[in-house]
Amino acid sequence: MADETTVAPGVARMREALKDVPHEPGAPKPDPILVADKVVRRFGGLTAVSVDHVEIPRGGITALIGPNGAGKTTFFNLLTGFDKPDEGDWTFNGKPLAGVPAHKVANQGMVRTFQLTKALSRLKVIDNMRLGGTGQRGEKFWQSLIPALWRGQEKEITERADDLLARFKLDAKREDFAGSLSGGQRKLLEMARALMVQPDMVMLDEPMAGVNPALTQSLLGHVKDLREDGMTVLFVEHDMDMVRDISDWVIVMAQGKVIAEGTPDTVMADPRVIDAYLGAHHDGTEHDPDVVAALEAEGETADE
Amino acid sequence: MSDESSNLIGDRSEHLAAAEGALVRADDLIAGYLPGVNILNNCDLYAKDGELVGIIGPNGAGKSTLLKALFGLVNIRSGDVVLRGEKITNLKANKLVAKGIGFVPQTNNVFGNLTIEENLEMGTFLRPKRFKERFEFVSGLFPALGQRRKQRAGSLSGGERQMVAMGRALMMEPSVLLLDEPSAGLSPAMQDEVFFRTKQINQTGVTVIMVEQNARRCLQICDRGYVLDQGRNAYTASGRDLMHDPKVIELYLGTLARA
Amino acid sequence: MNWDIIFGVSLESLFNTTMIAYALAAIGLNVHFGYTGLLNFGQSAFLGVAAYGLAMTVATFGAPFWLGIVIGLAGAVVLALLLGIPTLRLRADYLAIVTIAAAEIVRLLFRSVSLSEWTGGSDGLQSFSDDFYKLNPYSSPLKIGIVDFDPRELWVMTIGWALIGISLLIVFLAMRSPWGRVIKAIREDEDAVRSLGKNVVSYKMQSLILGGVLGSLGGFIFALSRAAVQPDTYGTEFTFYMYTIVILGGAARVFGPVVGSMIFWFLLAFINAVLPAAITQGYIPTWLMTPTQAGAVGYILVGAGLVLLLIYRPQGIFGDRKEVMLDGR
Amino acid sequence: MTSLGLGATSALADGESLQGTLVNGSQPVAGVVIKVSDESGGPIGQVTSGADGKWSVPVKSAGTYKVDLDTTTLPQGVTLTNNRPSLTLTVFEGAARNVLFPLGAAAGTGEKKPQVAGTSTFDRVSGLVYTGIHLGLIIALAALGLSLIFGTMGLTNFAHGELVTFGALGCFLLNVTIGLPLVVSAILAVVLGGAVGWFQDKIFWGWLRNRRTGLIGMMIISIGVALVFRYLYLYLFSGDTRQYAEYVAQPGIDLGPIAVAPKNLVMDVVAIVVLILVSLALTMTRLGKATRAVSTNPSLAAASGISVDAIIRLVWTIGGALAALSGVMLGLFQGVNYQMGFQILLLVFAAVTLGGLGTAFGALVGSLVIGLATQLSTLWIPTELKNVGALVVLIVIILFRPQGILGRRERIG
Amino acid sequence: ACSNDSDEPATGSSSGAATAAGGDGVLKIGTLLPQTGSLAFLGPPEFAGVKLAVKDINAAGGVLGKDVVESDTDSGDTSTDIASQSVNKLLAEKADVIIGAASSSVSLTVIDKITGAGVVQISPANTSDQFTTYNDKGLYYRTAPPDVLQGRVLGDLVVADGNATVGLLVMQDAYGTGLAKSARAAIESGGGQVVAEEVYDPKAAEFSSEVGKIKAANPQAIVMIGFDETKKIVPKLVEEGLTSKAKKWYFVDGNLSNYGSEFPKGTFQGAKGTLPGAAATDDFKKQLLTVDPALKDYSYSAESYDATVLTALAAVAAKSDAPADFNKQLAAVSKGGEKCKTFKDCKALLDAGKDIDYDGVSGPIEWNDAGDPSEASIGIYQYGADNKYTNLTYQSGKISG
Ligand SMILES: Nc1ncnc2c1ncn2[C@@H]1O[C@H](COP(=O)(O)OP(=O)(O)OP(=O)(O)O)[C@@H](O)[C@H]1O
Ligand SMILES: Nc1ncnc2c1ncn2[C@@H]1O[C@H](COP(=O)(O)OP(=O)(O)OP(=O)(O)O)[C@@H](O)[C@H]1O
Ligand SMILES: [Mg+2]
Ligand SMILES: [Mg+2]
Repeated sequence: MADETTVAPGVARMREALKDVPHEPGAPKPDPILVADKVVRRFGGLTAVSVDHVEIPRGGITALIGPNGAGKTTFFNLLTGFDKPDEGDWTFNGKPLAGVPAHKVANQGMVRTFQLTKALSRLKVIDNMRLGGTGQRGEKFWQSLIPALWRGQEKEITERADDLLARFKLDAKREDFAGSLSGGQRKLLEMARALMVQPDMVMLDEPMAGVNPALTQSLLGHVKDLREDGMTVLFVEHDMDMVRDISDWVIVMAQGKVIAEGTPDTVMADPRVIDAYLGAHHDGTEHDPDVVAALEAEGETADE
Repeated sequence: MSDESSNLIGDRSEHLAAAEGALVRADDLIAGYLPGVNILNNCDLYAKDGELVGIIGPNGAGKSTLLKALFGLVNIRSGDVVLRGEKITNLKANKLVAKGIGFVPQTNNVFGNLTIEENLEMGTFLRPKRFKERFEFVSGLFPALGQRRKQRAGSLSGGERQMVAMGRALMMEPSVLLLDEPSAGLSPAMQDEVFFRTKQINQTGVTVIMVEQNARRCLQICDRGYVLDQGRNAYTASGRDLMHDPKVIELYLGTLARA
Repeated sequence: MNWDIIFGVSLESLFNTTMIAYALAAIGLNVHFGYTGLLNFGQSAFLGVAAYGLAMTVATFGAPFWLGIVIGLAGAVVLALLLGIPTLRLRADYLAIVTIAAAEIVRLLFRSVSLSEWTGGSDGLQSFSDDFYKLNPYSSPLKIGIVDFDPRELWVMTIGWALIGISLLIVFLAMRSPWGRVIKAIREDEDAVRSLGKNVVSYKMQSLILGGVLGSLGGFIFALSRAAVQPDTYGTEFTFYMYTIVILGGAARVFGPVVGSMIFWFLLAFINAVLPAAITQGYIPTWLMTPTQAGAVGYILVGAGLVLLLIYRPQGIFGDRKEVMLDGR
Repeated sequence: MTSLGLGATSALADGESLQGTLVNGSQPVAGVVIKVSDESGGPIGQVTSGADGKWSVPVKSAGTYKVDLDTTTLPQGVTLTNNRPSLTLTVFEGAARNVLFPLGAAAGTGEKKPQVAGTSTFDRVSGLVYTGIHLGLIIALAALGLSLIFGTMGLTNFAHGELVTFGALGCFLLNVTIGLPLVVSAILAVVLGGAVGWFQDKIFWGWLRNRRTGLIGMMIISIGVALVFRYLYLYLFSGDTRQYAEYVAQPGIDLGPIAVAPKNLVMDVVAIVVLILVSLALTMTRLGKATRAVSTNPSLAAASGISVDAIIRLVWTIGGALAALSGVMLGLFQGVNYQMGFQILLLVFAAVTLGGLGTAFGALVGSLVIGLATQLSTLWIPTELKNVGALVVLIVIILFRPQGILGRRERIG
Repeated sequence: ACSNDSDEPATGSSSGAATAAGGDGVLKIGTLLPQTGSLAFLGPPEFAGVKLAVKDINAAGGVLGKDVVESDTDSGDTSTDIASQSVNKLLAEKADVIIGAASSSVSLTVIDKITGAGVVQISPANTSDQFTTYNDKGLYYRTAPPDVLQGRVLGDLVVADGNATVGLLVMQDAYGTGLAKSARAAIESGGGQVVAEEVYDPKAAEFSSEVGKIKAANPQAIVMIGFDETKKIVPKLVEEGLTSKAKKWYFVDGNLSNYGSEFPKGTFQGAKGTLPGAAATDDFKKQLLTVDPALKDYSYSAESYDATVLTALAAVAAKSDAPADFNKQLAAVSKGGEKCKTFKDCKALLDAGKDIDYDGVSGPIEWNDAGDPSEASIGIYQYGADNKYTNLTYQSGKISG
């Protein structure tokens, strides 16, 4: 848990903003950046997503948690235009987004990453990064033919990319093809690339699954910095330590529905959440008694 | 192993001595994907019969590559992999399955075009008679799989895929199980389940070698851990020792959970 | 054997109009396939539409030559749009077949009797190139050693090489720019590019048009050098050869198509010159091969050569082996 | 060499004339008056048809003449069936020109008409539907193999047409050159086709896979392989179309609206049985599932104990055998030629794509759609464009179902 | 010309060949005939015709005291670009005449290139009427008569047989549609009626719907204008009951062939066909077999033979192997003078300073200003129960008009 004495301004701001928000599904927030209403997606007989109402607070870090198959990724897909809902509306920054194609969603400032990473294999890592830059003049065909028009901008973008790469411990891989990255490195690239877009809101789908804990920790610092810069973060994660550490607000989904909302502590104490998601040994730091017992037994035999 | 302190594998002779008579062992592996670039550099590893070995390390250290090399999916340029005293270096994967090795890859670990049931059926490809019994066991473990047996794996959620991948390996009843980040993407409850079951399976006599980023949980249950960095194994020691080694904590485990 | 002639013919085919036409077509295809990853198997249709646009404008409707060129280019753009709308949403392999189908439709329409009033049916059209040759500044043939070009050919070659130069410059500039980066990223994973806010369909369409227009230049050269258009020339085999050329040179390499085309035609000309000579000279016994069979054997050798090249140099002349190895499944 | 005569140029010797024979059915019609005049209407001559129905009017020189038949002189109950009693035509230098006045029984005279009018639309549509299905089945045999190979190793095999040709040529060789009965040759050819498939993978494709040759590379290689094979066939077999020794040009038997040669019916039955068996085997059996497993994820398949190479080789064997069967049937249907497989390849590809790449039943469905589309489209468009009909159908369907009829969309994210 | 005597014809030095095409003392015959592609089956007899002619010419002492040299190339078909490659090669080899191509469409793609280089082109098989008016600088000739005459004879034959209704199955290319056009005109003006004209793509996978349409129109006669693919159509006709007994079948030069035992006895019985030129006699066929024992078919072999012989005679008459020179003699040796039928005889006459009129194996061949035979005879043939054809009669006529 964050140290009480050195509360960052962003954290304090969010605490203040979410102070009076009731801890219940669909609770209205003072200044939501994203509001979704009655979003439903069915696959055959299965209703993967059926969200009545949900609001994402602006400028904060919101975690979206829930058991496997709860519909989190599908919900992301719907919000970002990669999939079409059977019904439902949502607005981002006050603008309706339903039916808007994926690239326009991204251009409006809402960028997502993929749970199963999408590295652009035969592009260098640095080019993967540069691709994230928005409003590039050189991306227009006719202007691309005259390098003088885009050189300056390119340099700027490259600097920013190198900065992020260093933070994500990918600087050594700068000139390698992205296809040669390890599983975890791809996750990192995926996230760094999304940040290149400099969106209002970034949606991360299990960004830290498969990332080394030590690195996770330093990256969390970076995410927190994003909050300080006023960016909104919505992320899906199964690592409860991380959720607890950085999120201002937690939304819990199960079987397509939002079943609980609240601050990390309240949500994780919610019996429904424990039941549907966390399981009996919900506290990630605690040892599974069975396992510990087994371990102990094993250790003793080994010691003999 | 003595539980003195983490010993550098640089002391290779000691490690080799300990590896004597191990069920699986890899000696001095050099392997890589692209010509001229070695990912594994003189990597040593062993697992004794019935042992649960964990491998942790930073991203890109070569953990997956090491497992793939053991399983014949990466070309080994020098060094040997030995199973029960028999050299299995660069043997084709399907041959190794017949020898009782099971492998769950980190990515691409389901058959997207096949239903869940068919995915699991592939786990018992070599012993179709066992399918019924094993299927019951696995769907007991992951009820979600049993309920959705006719769904195509390609349409599953990330976590559900992970269950299918793990389930397929469990169908195989291998004597050596290689797991590459089996808990990634699973909900906490499921993660518990996976670690618990892995231990349980191990206790039935199956040798398990698992790569995990959920390092703490992994080290909790394993008999012995390796820390891999830049294609070399930097440390090996009992799981508990590694978990408490300040250097390992700083470099690989992070302090997050104890904040 | 008369090696002067054999090598003369082979050397000429390094620079002649056929090679130029294929090189231009392949430069366009390289934009589609090499850079954007569009498995366009209908490139021949772009050449056909351009050639017929020119030929029909001049020969059928009696309009001036320059208008024919404009209409040919416009035809290529329209074809790109028509082809793009149904196909650009498709997965690569589906796209391949659908573009073959589209190109076949175009060819079959050109050769159909019902439209022969305008297209000349399977005879195609002739006498549309007089205005072009009127501009010919050359009056005497060029002879350098064993290589020999007549003035007509020289004129087409001059224009052709100029077009190659311009095309390469465009491709070179475009592909090392951020535009090219987006194009190459689309080749790798469309969804990822989409998630970063790029309009993938629009980029693909731009690529289709660019490659189509570059290819259509090859169509002009092809038609003008022969002073004739024939529907069947613009069939699938034409496209197959273009692919061969692209891969031979190295996909997604600027100079790949030109060098690929040179090698391809050099080999073809060489084989076709050597074989019959060897038979007439008795180096190849007739029980093995009669002169009538030389054509077939020529193709067998071309096929075998293609296979061997791809096996032993899958990245082509300029390609990067590492890149190709990442491509495995 | 000197004996080449321009021998019996009898017509030349006769000089320019206009002539004809009047018959009703097979009966000559005598006593009919025919007038010949020149272009400007000046009379040249007038004759009456003789007892054998013949008439002839010599003209002095080449030129255009008008010939009139005096319908009033026709016997009772006989009319001019085409209603063209007056013809204008050119006589050329040194040759007689024949003129035809088709005669027939007058309507309403109660005599039976010599011939019924053409077949009804229903008959025609039935005929097209049948041939569509027949063609579809032949395509399906080739398509199933192609789809399987695509499915398991991801190869877009442009040399598949040559496997089809192989079946036809193999059968021809066994049947005509060696003299085995056709049925035996056919079976042997199919076996050989399977062997060629197996062998191709064993010595070539399998080796390429181990070398980690990329899929696009292999696709282009298959173009080269197709060239080699096709022209090898030309080299060995020469360019003309040939027929098997048996069941050639078998007359059709009447099946209501359509006439079908028994051999085609037999082929249809064989094709349907084979197709259903193979497709079922693919979906139901363990091996079939393994095939699909290899197709989605070869390295995971290997990690499940499946021998990927063996599976792919099996698929090549089946694919080769099916393609050979398709070739045997195509050859039996209409003859054997070194390009036959290549000519049908586009339709096969269209079928596979339409059905959904890599799906067994999809290949079947797609083939039938393509077969029917080529045939039925000729109801509206000229037959020379029938492939256009099929290809347009392909494009339109793909427009609405980008993954093919039975294909499935991938999930994103 | 400027080369010295020690030059060996086979190796000819490049310096010696520096002058414009030809004129090096050796008559070089280039062939551009199909070895591959959809007309590949036409290649062997054509090549054999040229070869036999070269053999006969050289046996008779050659031209200008030297042996005539032959160089073979592949014309492919229009779907490959092999023809223009081949022409490049022939031009580089300084061929004085190019015999080819078989397909009118292929000829059209290379005619500018050949005539532009000042080389004579003689096609043994082009029948499209386009060439009559084509601007060929007076260098293009053909020994096959244009379609008009054959179409006319064919149409007349159909009418003479009393067929009031006719169905046409026409291959879709210059040859097919051109011939169909003139046949149709003859049929319709003669009182017959074309009730169905199905133009098909010769590369189609099968021909059921074409036959279906003919069947639907129920004609009395079926005229098949095409090439090798006819063999694919015939079985379908039989299957549909449109046999040679039920309908009258007519064939043309492209598909009139001795089908023999390939088809069941009687399949073709009674069917008729037209073939330009005097038929290759047995003697000629026998001689062809000496140069190509594998020969099965003889289409256009006589025309190829004549094209070669005429070139040689023109060169003898012009006393030069330069195309520009012997081109002036080509028409002259084909008509108006003392008739002779073999190279040997004709050469003897020429050497004696006489004007000659070569009448070839394929017919009288009197070239007009357009380079077309102005006169030709068309043979009419009928199939017997053995599926082989025998001659009924010949029709001769002037082409024009
Ligand atoms: N294309 C599809 N067809 C059928 N079912 C689908 C499809 N896509 C998703 N589903 C189902 O919808 C449910 C929601 O999937 P989703 O991927 O959103 O889950 P998730 O919450 O992201 O889970 P995880 O934490 O495991 O990633 C799952 O049960 C999945 O099987
Ligand atoms: N297919 C490949 N081609 C080339 N290089 C590769 C390939 N796969 C991995 N590498 C490289 O090998 C190194 C080790 O990769 P590996 O996947 O073994 O890492 P890892 O330890 O499993 O990491 P993670 O925890 O992120 O999964 C990385 O630097 C990566 O860039
Ligand atoms: Mg998910
Ligand atoms: Mg890994």
